[in-house]
Amino acid sequence: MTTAARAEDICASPPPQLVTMSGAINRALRDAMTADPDVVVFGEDVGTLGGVFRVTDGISRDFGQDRCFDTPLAEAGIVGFAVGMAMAGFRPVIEMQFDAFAYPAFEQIASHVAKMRNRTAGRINLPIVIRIPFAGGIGGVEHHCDSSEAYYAHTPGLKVVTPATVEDSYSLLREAINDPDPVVFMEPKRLYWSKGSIESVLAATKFASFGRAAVRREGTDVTLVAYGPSVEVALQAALAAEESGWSVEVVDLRTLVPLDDETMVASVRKTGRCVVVQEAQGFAGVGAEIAARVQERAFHSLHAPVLRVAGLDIPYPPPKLEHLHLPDVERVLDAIARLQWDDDTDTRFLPSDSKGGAT
Amino acid sequence: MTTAARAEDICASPPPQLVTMSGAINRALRDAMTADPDVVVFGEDVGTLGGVFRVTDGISRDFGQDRCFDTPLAEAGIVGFAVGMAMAGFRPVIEMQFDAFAYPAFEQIASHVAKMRNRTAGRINLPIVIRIPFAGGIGGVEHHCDSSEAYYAHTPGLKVVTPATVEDSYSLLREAINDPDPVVFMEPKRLYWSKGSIESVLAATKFASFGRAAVRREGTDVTLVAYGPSVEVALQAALAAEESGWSVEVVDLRTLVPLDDETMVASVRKTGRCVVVQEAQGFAGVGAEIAARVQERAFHSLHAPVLRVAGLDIPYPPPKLEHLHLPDVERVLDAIARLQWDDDTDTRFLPSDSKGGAT
Amino acid sequence: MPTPLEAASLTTDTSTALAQTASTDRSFARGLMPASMPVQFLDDLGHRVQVFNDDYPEPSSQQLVAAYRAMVIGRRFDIQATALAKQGRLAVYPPSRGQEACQIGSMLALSPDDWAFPTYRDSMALVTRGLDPVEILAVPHGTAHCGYDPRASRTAPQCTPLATQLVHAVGFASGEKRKGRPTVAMAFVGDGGTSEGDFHEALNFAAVFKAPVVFLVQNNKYAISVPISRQSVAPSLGYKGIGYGIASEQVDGNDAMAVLAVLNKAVAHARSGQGPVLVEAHTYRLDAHTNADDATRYRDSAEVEDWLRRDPIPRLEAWLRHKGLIDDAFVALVAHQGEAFAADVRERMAINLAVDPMSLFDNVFATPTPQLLEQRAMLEAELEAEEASR
Amino acid sequence: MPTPLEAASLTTDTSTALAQTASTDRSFARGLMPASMPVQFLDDLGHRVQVFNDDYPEPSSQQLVAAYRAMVIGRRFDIQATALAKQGRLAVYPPSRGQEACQIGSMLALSPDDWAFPTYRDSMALVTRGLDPVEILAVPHGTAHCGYDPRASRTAPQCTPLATQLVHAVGFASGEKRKGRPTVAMAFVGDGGTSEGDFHEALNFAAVFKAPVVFLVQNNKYAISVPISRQSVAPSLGYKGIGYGIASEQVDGNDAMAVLAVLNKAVAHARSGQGPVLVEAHTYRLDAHTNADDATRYRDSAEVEDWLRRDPIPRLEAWLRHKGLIDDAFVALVAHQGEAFAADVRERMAINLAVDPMSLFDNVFATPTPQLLEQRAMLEAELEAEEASR
Ligand SMILES: Cc1ncc(C[n+]2csc(CCOP(=O)(O)OP(=O)(O)O)c2C)c(N)n1
Ligand SMILES: Cc1ncc(C[n+]2csc(CCOP(=O)(O)OP(=O)(O)O)c2C)c(N)n1
Ligand SMILES: [Mg+2]
Ligand SMILES: [Mg+2]
Repeated sequence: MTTAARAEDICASPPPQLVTMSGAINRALRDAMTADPDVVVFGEDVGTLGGVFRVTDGISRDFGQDRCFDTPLAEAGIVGFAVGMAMAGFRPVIEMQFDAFAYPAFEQIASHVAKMRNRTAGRINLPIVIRIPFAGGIGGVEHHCDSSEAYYAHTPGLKVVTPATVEDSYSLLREAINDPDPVVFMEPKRLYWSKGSIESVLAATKFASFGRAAVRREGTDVTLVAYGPSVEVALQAALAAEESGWSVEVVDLRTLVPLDDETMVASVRKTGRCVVVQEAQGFAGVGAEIAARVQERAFHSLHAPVLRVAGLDIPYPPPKLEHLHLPDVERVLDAIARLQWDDDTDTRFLPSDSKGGAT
Repeated sequence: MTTAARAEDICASPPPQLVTMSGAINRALRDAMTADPDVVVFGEDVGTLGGVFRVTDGISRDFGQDRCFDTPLAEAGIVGFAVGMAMAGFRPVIEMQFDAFAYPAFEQIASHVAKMRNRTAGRINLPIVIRIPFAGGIGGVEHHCDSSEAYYAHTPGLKVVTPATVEDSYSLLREAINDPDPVVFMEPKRLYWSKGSIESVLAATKFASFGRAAVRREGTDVTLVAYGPSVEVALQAALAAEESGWSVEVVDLRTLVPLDDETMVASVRKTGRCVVVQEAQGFAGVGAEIAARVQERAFHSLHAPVLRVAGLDIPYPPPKLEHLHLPDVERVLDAIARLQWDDDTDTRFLPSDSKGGAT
Repeated sequence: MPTPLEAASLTTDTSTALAQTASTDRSFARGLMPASMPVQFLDDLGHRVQVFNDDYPEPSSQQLVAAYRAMVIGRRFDIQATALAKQGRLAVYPPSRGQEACQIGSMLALSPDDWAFPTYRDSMALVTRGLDPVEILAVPHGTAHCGYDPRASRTAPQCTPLATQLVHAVGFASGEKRKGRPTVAMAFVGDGGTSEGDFHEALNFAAVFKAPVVFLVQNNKYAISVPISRQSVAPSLGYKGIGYGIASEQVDGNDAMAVLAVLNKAVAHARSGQGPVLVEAHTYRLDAHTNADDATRYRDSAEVEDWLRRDPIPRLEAWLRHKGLIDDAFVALVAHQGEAFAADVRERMAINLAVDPMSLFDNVFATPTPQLLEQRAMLEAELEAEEASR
Repeated sequence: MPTPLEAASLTTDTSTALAQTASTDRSFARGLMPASMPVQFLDDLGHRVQVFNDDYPEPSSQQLVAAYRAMVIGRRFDIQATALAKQGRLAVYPPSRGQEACQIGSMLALSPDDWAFPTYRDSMALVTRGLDPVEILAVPHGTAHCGYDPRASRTAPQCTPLATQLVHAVGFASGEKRKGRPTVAMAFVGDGGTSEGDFHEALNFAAVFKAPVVFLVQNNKYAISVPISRQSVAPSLGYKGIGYGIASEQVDGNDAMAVLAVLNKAVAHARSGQGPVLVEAHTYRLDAHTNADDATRYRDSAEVEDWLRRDPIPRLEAWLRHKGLIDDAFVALVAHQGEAFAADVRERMAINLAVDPMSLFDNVFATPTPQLLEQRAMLEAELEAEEASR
């Protein structure tokens, strides 16, 4: 085995091996567990089964029931148990089975996980990672497709991370586990089967830093700010927009808290226009924060208002209608088109009686 | 009795009787219970004690234990019980004792209360009012001062209401109880003891409509958009700003969902400048939504970015420090001053290494 | 059956010292405790076991024959739905094969005016209640969050967030009682669901408000992959009732006669104003959690084989044949009815129902907010543009 | 004391049929059940009652004398804090007068390396643990969310959201066990708190993971205004344990000797690896919920009078005097120590501690985010401007 491995090392640049995002996360968990005996994984069905998305596949078998185990079926219990385990010196990485099934733990997350360091003046910190498969696009039924990131991002004391690439899913999770503070790690379900190489990050000595957005594509006319499952939509829209002659820059935020104001604002200062793309219902979501911030900080660079393309303000719809709810390339292109390239205010969707303006 | 009442009617305009906000809410509950036998009130300590803020004072005594009663101490249970009672034909008005103590009920609120009508294609509606005393400014200890409105406003299917005046507390609550849908009714704790007259709304045949903001003060130079406990701060700031020569308009949103885009945007179209004031931590809060919306809809009227004055992005601090966290008149005035009356971008608080602009 | 809860009410107006506990000797506690072994009427082969609990009258022949028929049709439906899921006609289906005695018994014990508060797994129960199977399958079909009319069918939407609907059942039953209506609510939960805080709160609210609810725990031994031994180390889930002052029982959940006997009595108990009842039914999920699940990852086939020998259908069939209540002809007839039922489901599920896109906005609120009207206008414009470009 | 939970582990590897319930006869259940009457050693007058439970060895004289002393000082502290609240020096204070036997007993039963997970009301317990009273009072004083160092004092922050810290205690105890450390966690909850879902989840996790936790329910008969009769209709809160497979007991919570005897054994049980224990202590909150509360709204003075006769302090004093373990001189000495303790608290609370405004940003995260740094800069500028304008 060792010899074989060495032989591989010697071979000059083999084609990069592709792994799925769920595989990359599995690998990150394993590597973190190997690096630090205090890292433990638990939750519902994460042991023998390997999780409903197989993200923890084989970990219980390979690391033993002490390091990766099933708990009773109670999310507040799981999070509260993690708080206690962290107080005893562990670094728990816990799984909430689906987005909406983290809600029973909301009190534990908002009132304890987020606040323990602050409450104890730094004497008790909670290095807990709460993994939440989130968002839709996989034909899931109700309660299995919520985009819940804004609830956490709005809660001071939580870091909120959402990878958009396979590489980032590995790198950001390693960083999350190393982080001394609680991290809500939101995994876009529909990307679990997406493929990429993690070889360069495996070799890296440092993981992706929190609070550093990535410019996924450079452009000069308009900036698309996106995160998690929406980055792919933004990139596709950018490609399509190119055909219409627009040069589109795509910023992937990677971490919502901390937020990389700098990269985002620098991009908009350059392009002068901005559309935020998020899958979550738009009202009072993270996209609102981004829009508010961009206009606060780059006001004089803006040629048009910052627009948002978001999920509709409705409960997640049944599978046969989800495509109408989810931001897609068309909707992003339409927003780009509305960026007042001709300097007119868009009133098309305003209620007819308000088109006149004032009340 | 009847004669006495008549005599009163005849007397020409007696001075308006002042009541506290908690008294006005008590009166609204009583009047709603009298008007509709299906209205029931329950929660923790709302019966014999009359609630920790005495909002339900005497109701159990006067309407009986069947109409106003204490439950076991379990918030998810209270909300879930209300769902069932509503299914059986009641209109429950329930109390969460304090903001942070509604979190245990988050799953019931987000996954059921908000979604039952939608889930059942309109066959089951839930006319539930969830009363939540919220926000700080009363020297309360941790968990008793959270501003949690954004969690609800971001959840499709919930109406979110927050009165800023005694009159509105009566009128909006009556409307909330009449509403066929669930309403999260957020009562600013620090206003419980504020005084006002409700006589005109008692006489009114219609209550305050949801989705209609109120212009609390007219002005021409800048619009302050506020709600709940922050309206008073905005009004004081407006008064102070007058001394500096600024004419300030103050818009009280009253309901966050539905939101009155029209009034808000019409005001900004007129004034050309806007500051949003909210007590909640700013990040991804309702203020972000307002800022995003205002610049989306009134971009060409804006002479400066929409600024936000919000609570700091920290867990609610201990009482001795809360004054530093809460938006106050000074901070609002400072924001007004920063509205680029001289057309410069403000970089004072940006990290020093980013003052140069791009990354 | 446990004695009525008079003792519990004794405790409600004590105010001093240890008076509350003065009434709490073991004999009272015993009144709330389940039998030490699950109540059983028929053994695995369908032989009548020695009656050891006179408290449970034997269900009527009529009810037993109806149960047999409903179990056969229920199973056929379940198998059909599983097949549709395998074919991709359904996105997902959580089968309940093996749990027929619980699924059917729970419904036959109810009056038409009673309400059921089922979970995602209780589809056979809903078929037994008379709901349209195609409406039941609307959720896994992806066309609706709840395909049937809960009010017309007196059946709450099949609930996904575990144990959450138990509290609804309690509030509902309590509300019905307050309105003077004799409705009973049958609330379903799995072994895994009993670990959730909502289970606890529901039981306590029910006890305190003496709500006419029957809590039926279908202990099918697994919560997805997690076996009951990792879910609880209590002597039995039925032993949870005493902690709330709730009369409790445990029953062989693969013995339809026993399930009916216990639930008939539990429903009567609740209806008579004596408060809630907790029943644990010991049964087994023969199939995987859903078609998306791979049960071989966490259990071996020997275990499943073992439970196949306790199949509730042949068990009741043997007894009914032995008593001369059914014969070959009847068995054949019921099998035929099952096939017809399945064929109907197959046929009607083959049609792709159109779902109105604008329905997205219809029921968020009674009246859409201005914000929703704008979004509606946007979608309408998009769809028109799409239509035009075709 | 209940027998060890061997029986519970019997159930963990069953896989077939009713095997799980085969071991669940009443005799096993009885092994987990509390005594039918609360364990009592001393009656209201301090006379030794007939021993009816040989399982609980009498606490040592030394422990009893220490308990007496700690109860006197604890009460004096509590009265002082109540006075400070009335004077407005504290924003709010939740007194525990009347609950001294529980508060002190719980702490004396622990080893120094054990951890406590208290609620807002358990301040006397923390005084007994040796925490600085001024640090304890930092929360009601408004200067901190937790004034003491939880690690140094092995005491979690006094918890406000009810029952939520019970799960922390379970995770912590389980973690300590996994690390091979013999730590026991004492987790506190009130009668009202037992209704929360977190109580349920904590008990179940503790049982399943055999965590060394002692759950102490101080049933002081009220949750703010709500009497226990509206909180639960269970025979006793101690009866909740069996539903989780947890050994349970109930004890006269105003009898320090009984509380110590039961908790000594419970801690030993947990430490020996036999899993958690649930203890319900029947006691009474003599004062209002907090100084902001008006208890006359929901209870009459006769009830309070009645409980004053069961005051834990004279009760133990009478017994210790009777046994010749303490005398007038000792009683006077302890009273004096109590006064000195109170005087020290009074004095030190008179000083207004400055709280560093910039501390607002120090512990949101280990390293402040850029967003927090901006806000910090803003506040700094504001304070400088304010300073300059003075
Ligand atoms: C609150 C919540 N957490 C997690 C889930 C995901 N989930 C769906 S079914 C299931 C297992 C439930 O087991 P059990 O209660 O025994 O019912 P069964 O599926 O065996 O009928 C889980 C964990 C959920 N639906 N709701
Ligand atoms: C989750 C939650 N809900 C509500 C409250 C408000 N509250 C504080 S103390 C209390 C009563 C608690 O009663 P109990 O558990 O009996 O403890 P005691 O105060 O009697 O010691 C309530 C309702 C809270 N702190 N946490
Ligand atoms: Mg199960
Ligand atoms: Mg109490």
